[in-house]
Amino acid sequence: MLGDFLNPYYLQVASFIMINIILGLSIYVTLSSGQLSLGNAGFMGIGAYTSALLTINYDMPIVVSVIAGAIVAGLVGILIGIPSLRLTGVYLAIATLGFGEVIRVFMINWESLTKGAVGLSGIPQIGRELLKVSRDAGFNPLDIGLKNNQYVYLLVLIILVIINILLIWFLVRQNKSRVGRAFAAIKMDEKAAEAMGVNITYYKVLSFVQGAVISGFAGALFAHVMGYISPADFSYHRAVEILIFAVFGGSEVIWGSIFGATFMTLMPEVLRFISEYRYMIYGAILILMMAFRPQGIIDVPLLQKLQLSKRRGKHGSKN
Amino acid sequence: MRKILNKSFLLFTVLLLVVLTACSNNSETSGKKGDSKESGKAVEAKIGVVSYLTGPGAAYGEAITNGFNLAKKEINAKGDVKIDLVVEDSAGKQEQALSAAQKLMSDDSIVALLGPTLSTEMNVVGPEADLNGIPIMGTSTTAEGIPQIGDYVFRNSLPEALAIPAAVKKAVDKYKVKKVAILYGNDDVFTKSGYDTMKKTAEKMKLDVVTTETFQKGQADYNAQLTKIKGLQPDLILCSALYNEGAVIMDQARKLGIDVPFVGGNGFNSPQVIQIAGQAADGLIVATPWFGDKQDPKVQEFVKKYESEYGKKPDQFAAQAYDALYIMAEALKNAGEADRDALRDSLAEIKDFPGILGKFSFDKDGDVVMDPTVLIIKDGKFQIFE
Amino acid sequence: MLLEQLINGITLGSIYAIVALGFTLVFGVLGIINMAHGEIFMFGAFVGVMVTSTLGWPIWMAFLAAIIVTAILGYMLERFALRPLRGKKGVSHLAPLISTIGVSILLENLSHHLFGAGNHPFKNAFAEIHFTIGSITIYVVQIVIFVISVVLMMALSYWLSKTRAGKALRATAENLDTASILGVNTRQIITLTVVMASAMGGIAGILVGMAFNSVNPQMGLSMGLKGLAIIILGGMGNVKGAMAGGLILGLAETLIVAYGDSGYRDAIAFLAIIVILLIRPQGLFGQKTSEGRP
Amino acid sequence: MVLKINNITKNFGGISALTDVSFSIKEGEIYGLIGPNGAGKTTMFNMITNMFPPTSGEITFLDEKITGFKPHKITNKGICRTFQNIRLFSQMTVLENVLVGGHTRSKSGVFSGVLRTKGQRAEEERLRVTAKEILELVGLSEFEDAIAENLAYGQQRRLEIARALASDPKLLLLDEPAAGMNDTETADLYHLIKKVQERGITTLLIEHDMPLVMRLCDRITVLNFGKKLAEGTPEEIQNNQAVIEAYLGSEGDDESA
Repeated sequence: MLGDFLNPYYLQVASFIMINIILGLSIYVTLSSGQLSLGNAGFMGIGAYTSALLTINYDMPIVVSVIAGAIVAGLVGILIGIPSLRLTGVYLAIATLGFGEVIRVFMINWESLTKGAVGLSGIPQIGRELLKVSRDAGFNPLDIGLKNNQYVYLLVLIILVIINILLIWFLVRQNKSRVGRAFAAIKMDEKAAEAMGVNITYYKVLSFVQGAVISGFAGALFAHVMGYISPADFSYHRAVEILIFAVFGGSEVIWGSIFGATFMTLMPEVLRFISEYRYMIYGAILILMMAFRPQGIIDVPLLQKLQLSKRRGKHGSKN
Repeated sequence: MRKILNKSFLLFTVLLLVVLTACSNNSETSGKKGDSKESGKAVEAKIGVVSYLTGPGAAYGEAITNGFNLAKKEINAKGDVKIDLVVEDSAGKQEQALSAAQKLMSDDSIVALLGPTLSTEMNVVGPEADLNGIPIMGTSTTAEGIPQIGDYVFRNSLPEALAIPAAVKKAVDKYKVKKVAILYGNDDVFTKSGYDTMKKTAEKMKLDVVTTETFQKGQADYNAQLTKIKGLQPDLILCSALYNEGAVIMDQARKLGIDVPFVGGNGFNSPQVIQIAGQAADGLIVATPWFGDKQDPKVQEFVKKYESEYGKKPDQFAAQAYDALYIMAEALKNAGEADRDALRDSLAEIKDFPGILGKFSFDKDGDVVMDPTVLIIKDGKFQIFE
Repeated sequence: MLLEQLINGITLGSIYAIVALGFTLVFGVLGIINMAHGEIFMFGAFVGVMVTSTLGWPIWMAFLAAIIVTAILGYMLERFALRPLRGKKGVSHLAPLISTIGVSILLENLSHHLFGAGNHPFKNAFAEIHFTIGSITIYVVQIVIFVISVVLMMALSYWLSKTRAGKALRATAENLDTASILGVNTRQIITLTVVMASAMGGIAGILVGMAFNSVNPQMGLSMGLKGLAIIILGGMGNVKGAMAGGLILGLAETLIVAYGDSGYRDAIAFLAIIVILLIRPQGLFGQKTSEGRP
Repeated sequence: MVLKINNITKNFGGISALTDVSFSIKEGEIYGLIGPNGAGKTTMFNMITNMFPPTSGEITFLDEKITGFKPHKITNKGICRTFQNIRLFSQMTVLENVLVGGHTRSKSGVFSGVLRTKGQRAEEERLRVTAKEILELVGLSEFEDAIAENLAYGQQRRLEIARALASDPKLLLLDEPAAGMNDTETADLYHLIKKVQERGITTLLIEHDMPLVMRLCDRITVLNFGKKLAEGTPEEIQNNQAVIEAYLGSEGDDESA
């Protein structure tokens, strides 16, 4: 029976993996033009608060509010991205780090809107809202042998998987297009890219804003999956966690962030005894990765090797 | 396109793996289910515990689980009810608390949840438990609005809304307070909601709030805020802080020459304050459901047992956890069967339950009805504040 | 009241300045932002607590022990987190930043395990000595902190500009390759820099312990971020800028509490980072680089 | 005139890299820019592409003033350069490098790129065809899927030229294309530049290989210490006393350094 097969606990962990993948991709897309942003936790917070407040205060449908959250994060991204362009490398990282903290301080202090550190509770939860809708439509999850929480988290997971596939599809295609080539060119040699006629200002802001939109989007989804958010969810530690997804998995290729987010979310769940040393392990991972494999676990040569072996299996059929 | 398909296939393989592990775990727990149906008439029940066992706040979770385990031993020895505890760690994070609760809830043999430790975690776990119709009781979640989450959500921890007004009222009466200053940590849920209650209380009692100051986590220097407060000469300082910060604040305040009493919330109430601040801790007033030196044989027995078992004195978290499991056992006994819905109904009926914290009842929301004790630190010791 | 707040601000600012000196030294020579500096500072403070409170040894022993321990930490930081990245092909300039973030996370959580999450009191008779002028209470520690910060700054400036080792250091800062051609042992100089910077962090740690009687594992992060803000404010790699930036931030934070909203105290540092980077990236006291485009 | 350099001066913090230099290039010409090391040749390239703005003076391209334009805009107008110290996109394939060169000659954005609209697909196809044709021209066809940094040195130089050609320039700036090449490679380069000329592209060339310059260039400007020393046909330059002195002196310097 379907009901015995679906453990909501695992559905839920899988949902968190999906959200973390989106976050990992948000840092990947900015890195793909050679910029390191440590402000993605801040953008995530903006997306989460925007979407949560719109649903709580104005009864907006979740679909609309999530998109609004992503857009608002993107607008702030433009505001921050344009002046930040004159900063390169570590300076950009530090400025965005400062930005993230400023956002958090404002979320704490703007109490009339955000309720400060207490956070927003009672945010409509995607799955539960859908459960309501299907109940109103006369459908009871028990009819197909599912308990409420199984049904709720199954729906959440399905939605998140679809979103992830769409996002990955978007990024893979973008990578292979003119825009993706411009990002890569800027990352590899900004001056040469400029000499080849790439408008580096435009493309750097574009990739920064894409990162902001994607993290705002992830934040909005996070709010509607958790049902509760507080400023502490979007602190420096979150920014570092997102960074680890990309750095560990591999910051050069899209599959790196995906692998990193999946692995890093599963690790503390599978190895619960590790949980106590989790952050120490995080720290060690960052140091070791930089020393021995700065490009992360998954890189281009590894992918090529995988593809080669797969192709060989298919008798060398190409494309 | 094929490449994308391949990649998404990879993704699904990972997912599949996850689900597979899920199944294997499932069968494991269902195996256990069979074992516990042997003994006679006693109501047998498995209760899930979500607790903050690793990370910076692990000390809270440890005290809480100790309280549960001690109560479990005693209850099982009596024999009316047989309780089995399944403990999961939340690491103080909402995501992990939710995962842990989800893991427990999906096990049908578990009839109720105790915990999680933090109010932030309860805000996430509570609605989920309510949706799934499993009673959940917080033993340390003191923020506003927790029992109002739903019918299945209870707590036995004294909320700030009861504790702080009691302490403030006594202090105001005793010292004829007119002017107060408020100091609180604005980036922490616990201290922020404590502050909200303080503000309301001060308004209700028509106290003159001369200034409201904040501090942030990790801050070491409170001199700027305290100097400002000193200049305004309040009669009393309402300070919503966790004991770690609170103790340092009192130390720095006394050094600056501020000698008025402090009123703190639940988080400020710890013997650690005396350890950290020493003499400077004198004059701290807190309201608490728990007073270890209370001349009540039940309380003294608990303290003795706890100390011999765990090698340290119980704090309020241990005491609240201890009482909570007893309340659960009582409700299970009254319900007569290990059923989630029956347990919820009989929990709601609990009235004047005689625990080590005093007489305990739930109100219509599932919140606490009881009278707290107000304590003051004097000569380096907590004493009853008269 | 204003006078008292100014004293508070200068005390806080002096501590900030010492933390920032360590930051600026490493940046000046290596061009690396050492994100682990705050945590090394925190370890120094804990060593102070252990030595004075737990072992009951005199305060000068605490200084000595803290300097030794943080110097060792600095050496290890250089050896394991920075050296492997140096001169390696294909390593992005962001690598040292990420790797020092790794060290900071590791150290913060290590201290959770070693010392527990709570605050540790820094009990020391020396910290209690004070005198009063009118209604103002001044602690001797506050004066000591200010004096130490000024002395460290001057000693460092002198050492950099006048001594042989200091000149080698500056040569290394100018250009690693040229310096090594000129016979400077760059590896030794780099190690020396990181070790010295870390020891300064250790000193700052003890001073914080004495001044505020509060030591906890989280203080590294908040102090580290403040130190970062200060060197950006004062100009990266600029010794006098670090001192001035520290005092400015300390006073600004104190005054916003005294006359504004204490809730925004932490925002000052971060806003300063953003504003300075956007308006005057070389910092208040930094020299503009001659290149038009980086 | 394709390019007119009018009284360009560039100071770097008090040191002048170029002083009042003027020359102009006719359409279809191969124009040489020579001089000892540090004479300001590459600085002149940076002025033309506006990587750095000149301190004073003006540059016009096809009768349009281009001083102050952003570098990418200048490329868009039809000037493209190579670099003295090769600056390829080293992790990209050879083909991808050339495709980036075609950036200004294409316009698809995020959405057309992701949705693969008809126009975008046609554009990609066109870029690919052009890129392959250019790779053929420079003789790198067989390496199109190789990673750029794995190419031999001479091939990397040719790839830089291919990348620049992909931007469909009217004026091509080559910064020491023969540096580090052996005789055969240099001979190939000669033919390549000639072929480029046949396509109607004007070339401005910085080069130290004098025999190559003399064979290739229609006209030459000699720079020394940031000042224009002489201008003329290869024969005129070879017989110019000032040039000979400057070169003899500087060659002596080169050896002692």
